[in-house]
Amino acid sequence: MIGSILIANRGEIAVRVVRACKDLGIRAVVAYSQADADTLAVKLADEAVCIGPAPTQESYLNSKNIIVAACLKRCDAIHPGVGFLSENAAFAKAVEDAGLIFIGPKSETIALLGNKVEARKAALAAGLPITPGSKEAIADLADGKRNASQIGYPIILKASSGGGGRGMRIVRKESELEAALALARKEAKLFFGDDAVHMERFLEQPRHLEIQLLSDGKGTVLHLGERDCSVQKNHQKLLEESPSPILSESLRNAMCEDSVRLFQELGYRGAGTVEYLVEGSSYYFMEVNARLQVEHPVSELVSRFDLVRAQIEIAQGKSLSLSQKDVQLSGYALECRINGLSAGRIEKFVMPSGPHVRVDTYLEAGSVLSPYYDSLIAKIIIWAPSREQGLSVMQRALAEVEIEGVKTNLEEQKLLIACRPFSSGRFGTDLYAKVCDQEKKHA
Amino acid sequence: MIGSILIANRGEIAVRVVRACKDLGIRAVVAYSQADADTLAVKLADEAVCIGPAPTQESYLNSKNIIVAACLKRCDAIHPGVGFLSENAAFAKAVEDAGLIFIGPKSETIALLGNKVEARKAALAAGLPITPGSKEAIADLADGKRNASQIGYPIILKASSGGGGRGMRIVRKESELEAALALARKEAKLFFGDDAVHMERFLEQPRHLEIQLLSDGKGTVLHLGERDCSVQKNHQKLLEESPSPILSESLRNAMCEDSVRLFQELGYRGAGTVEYLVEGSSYYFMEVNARLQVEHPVSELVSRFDLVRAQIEIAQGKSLSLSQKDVQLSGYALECRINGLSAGRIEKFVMPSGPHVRVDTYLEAGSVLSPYYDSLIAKIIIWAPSREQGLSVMQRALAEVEIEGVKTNLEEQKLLIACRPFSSGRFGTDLYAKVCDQEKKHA
Amino acid sequence: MDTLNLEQVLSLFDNSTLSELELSCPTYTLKLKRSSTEQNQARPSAPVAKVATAPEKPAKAEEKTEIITSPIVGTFYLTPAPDAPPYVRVGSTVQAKDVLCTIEAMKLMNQLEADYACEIVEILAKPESMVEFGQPLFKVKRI
Amino acid sequence: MDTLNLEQVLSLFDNSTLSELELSCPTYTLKLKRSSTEQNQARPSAPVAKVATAPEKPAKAEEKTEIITSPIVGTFYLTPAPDAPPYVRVGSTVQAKDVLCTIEAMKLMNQLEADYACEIVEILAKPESMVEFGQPLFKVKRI
Repeated sequence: MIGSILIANRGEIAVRVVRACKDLGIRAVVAYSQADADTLAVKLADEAVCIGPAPTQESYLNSKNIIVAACLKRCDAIHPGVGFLSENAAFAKAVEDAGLIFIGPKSETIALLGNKVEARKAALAAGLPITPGSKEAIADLADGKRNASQIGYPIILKASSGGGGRGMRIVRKESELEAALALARKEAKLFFGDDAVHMERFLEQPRHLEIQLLSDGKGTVLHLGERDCSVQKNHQKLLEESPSPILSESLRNAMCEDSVRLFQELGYRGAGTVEYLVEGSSYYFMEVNARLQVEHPVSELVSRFDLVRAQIEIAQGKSLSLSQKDVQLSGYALECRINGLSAGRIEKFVMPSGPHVRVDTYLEAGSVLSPYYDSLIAKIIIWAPSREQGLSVMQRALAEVEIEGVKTNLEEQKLLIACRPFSSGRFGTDLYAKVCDQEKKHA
Repeated sequence: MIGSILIANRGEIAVRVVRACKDLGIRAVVAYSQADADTLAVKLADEAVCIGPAPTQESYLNSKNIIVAACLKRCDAIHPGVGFLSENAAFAKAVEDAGLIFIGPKSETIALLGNKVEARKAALAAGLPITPGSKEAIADLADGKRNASQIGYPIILKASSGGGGRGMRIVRKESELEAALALARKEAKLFFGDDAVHMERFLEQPRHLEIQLLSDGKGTVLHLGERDCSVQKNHQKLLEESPSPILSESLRNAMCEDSVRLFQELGYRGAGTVEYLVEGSSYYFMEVNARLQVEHPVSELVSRFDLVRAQIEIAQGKSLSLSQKDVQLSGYALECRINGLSAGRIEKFVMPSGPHVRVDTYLEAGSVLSPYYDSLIAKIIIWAPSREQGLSVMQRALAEVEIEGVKTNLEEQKLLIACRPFSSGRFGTDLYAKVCDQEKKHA
Repeated sequence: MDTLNLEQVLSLFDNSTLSELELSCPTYTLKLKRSSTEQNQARPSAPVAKVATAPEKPAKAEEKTEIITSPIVGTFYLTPAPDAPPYVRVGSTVQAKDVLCTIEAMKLMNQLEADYACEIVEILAKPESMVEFGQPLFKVKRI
Repeated sequence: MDTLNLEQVLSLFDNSTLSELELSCPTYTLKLKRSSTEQNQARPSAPVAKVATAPEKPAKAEEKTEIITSPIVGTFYLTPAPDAPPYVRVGSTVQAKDVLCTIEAMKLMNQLEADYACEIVEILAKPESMVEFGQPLFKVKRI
């Protein structure tokens, strides 16, 4: 049994994990940087340990201080939250080696899925459709040309150890390949310390969908349906919804079944997500996020599962006692991320409340939005019986928000929720550019 | 179709109705007293009309100003909220006569149910068990003695036009009857302008349960299960939960079926509640609340129905398209009322948020808790898969509350949620006295 | 300035246009602040230096006016009938119990009477428009 | 400007378009602020007057101490081994690079060295207890 958890994260996600600990009667110890001493996670936690100065490299990425803090605070487990060390196989291994429970997949699973080439191989082996592309890292230009002509242009070069849009290059014809390959290698080396790149078919207008899974590592894998995360700005998700307005029942079933099978073959343990690109009636495996995701509340509201609670219970060795037919997905959920566009002291902070609305945040009036970390201010998540009602509820909720002292994307989000393409459900990943950049031009 | 609603209420319930209007795309006009000019309902509404000074008699009970405001603001309907004019048949009639829609039952239904003797007759006629008692008002002392000996002591005398604990007298033996009857008549006359009293068996340790119903007035009546409201202080509800921890499946079914039948016989239109006293495996009809109730979110969380939205849709003449089997009651919900114990400016106001928690309030830091109106500050409502988990979640939520500037019952509510009798589910309506008054003695 | 000459500092502050002044030394901390209402008022000339100032004009006694507000919700009319002349105009003087206007509510014309004799200084509500409870209708001066 | 001529500063400020002014010297700290409404108005120059100030007394030099904090999370030890004498005691003086304590983290004994020669004024952490990043360990005085 887990009696105490060290939470190696910050912001709203640290608060989320603290709340799950409280609900389970588990002592929550928050590891924080000096910049975060006054934040809500520290305030709500049973105990807190300062693990370093503001820069993430010396605090939230400082494995050693985090593990020592967990040991000296007599914690049984570490919850890595999202981002930071949550998908770092070496950290997971070090946590295990220190005799602690890592709340997440086994370190081997993280290591395998962290390598894009290996992950694609695993997906292929499990029978998942992948975008046509090189299975292996590109050896040289000749190899690249051969692969590209098989796949068909446009192709995209990706860092094999990468993620988050870095080290990616789109190549539309063979004459551009040499320069692009050199550049992609250079960036891959720079950002991820590994210059291996592979090649995939580039989809011009795909939707980003992901399947949420829960797996006990003992043979039971459940899916909680999909999240449609197609509204993005520079590869950062802005709005996430479930169910997707464009997914047919047969496509949904196929994607969910594929995802469950992949997790079964991986012997996956914990919560995780399989990401897909969908174009027309085809879908392609993209990657596995071997951790909790920022947008997890969307799935919590349609399934009424508590994903963080489930993560902790699975880490305790509890088997999932339910089967897929016990998972009732009902209604519609939508998450809107309110991001800061500037750092500073928040003078006024009014969040919506009342029926159908959930707010996950760590800020209040007087808090400082730190320049050191990501700019997520709050997640506003709504549930309604239908998408149409849900969009109304979200508009009502956003209208209640008041944030003064820092600039935010609130007005942009209001525009997106209210725009015709979004309400119709027919839009691509360029929606933000079309709606918000247009607006700026007119302003 | 209703395009605009005048909301003739204040506080959190006015905010609740404003939000439902926004969700439905209906223009919300709030009628407010001078004391409430700066409250959230006024701020969130599309428009607002001042209908009188602070005293309720001249504002929230001023039918004429309210109806004129609705007409001049071109509203189609009036939502009376809870309390105030919500169960006033003459008001409902005046609204109808002014050509407006009253969002609630027909005025005749309200008139019938507002008379306790008539309501008991209707319940009897529909085959509901009622506490043994006089069907008619007590004629004189001899009639009282005859009735009391048939019923068996202890008995309780109640004002036939009354409610809310006023004009009630418990009589434990015949020798006390004469004095008690005179006093009860005097109080009934004083409070309700009608000295008619009737007599019922007095139950020493009953539970207060109520069945939530939705009826379209066209033959379809749905129930959303029960709420257990047994934790009270001076007849004021403090905690409400669903499902009840003491109700057997067979008793629940019988109570729900009886309630549905009663509403069918009444031709009831709108949302309403049938209240029962439960002792052992017996239940007795008490009264019908022909309106929305403060604790309605409890049923909203277990059923995922939006009761205020449903009220408005029914008032528009929409039929309920669902049948009882489509109503899925799942998990557990609990509401905790945070009440002010003093009036004044609220200096600090932090409400809980995050997973499983809903907050309905109308206050924020800097607001004034008015001495003119009831003291409800906020309703904190949680949902969890089970009662055990729910109590944990509520404790976590209450621990996040910070209110400075006015005294509240927060600490008492924390005591109640955490106490052994409440978590066991085995307690009576004297729980508050046992737990909180005890605590005060020790303090 | 080791010895704080408070009088002098106050005098300097008074003659300046500052709204705040903070001064610290190892011995003293001094904070001066002028409220926003006061800083706009004329201040008596400082004793430090001779300043030629015109004698202060006596404050012109402001004419006291009062506001008559609507006692109900309804539609505001200045005339008893569409073509009739108004009950009052700006500049009219009325006696107590004289009718000022009618406010229609539920088809009833409610006549609003003056509580005291007064002159109508300004009509504040728009004729034939809705008025709320407490809404200002007339600015008047008692006579 | 060792002797603060307050009058002159105020006069300069008054005639400037500044809204705030802060001035510090070893002896004084001065803050001036002008509210936004007035700062745009034309002001007459302040009347000049002679201010007599006493010669400044030298500020008494406070003993400057510094805090050495923990650079890592770990367990704080004052001795290299259980029975060994402590690296330092209150009153000890150490040279740069001298060891002050060890902090154990993951079975590794990390020796914390002094950055500069100093005297130990106070030991702030409890031996054999956990210390966080940034936690004060020693109060020292440079020598």
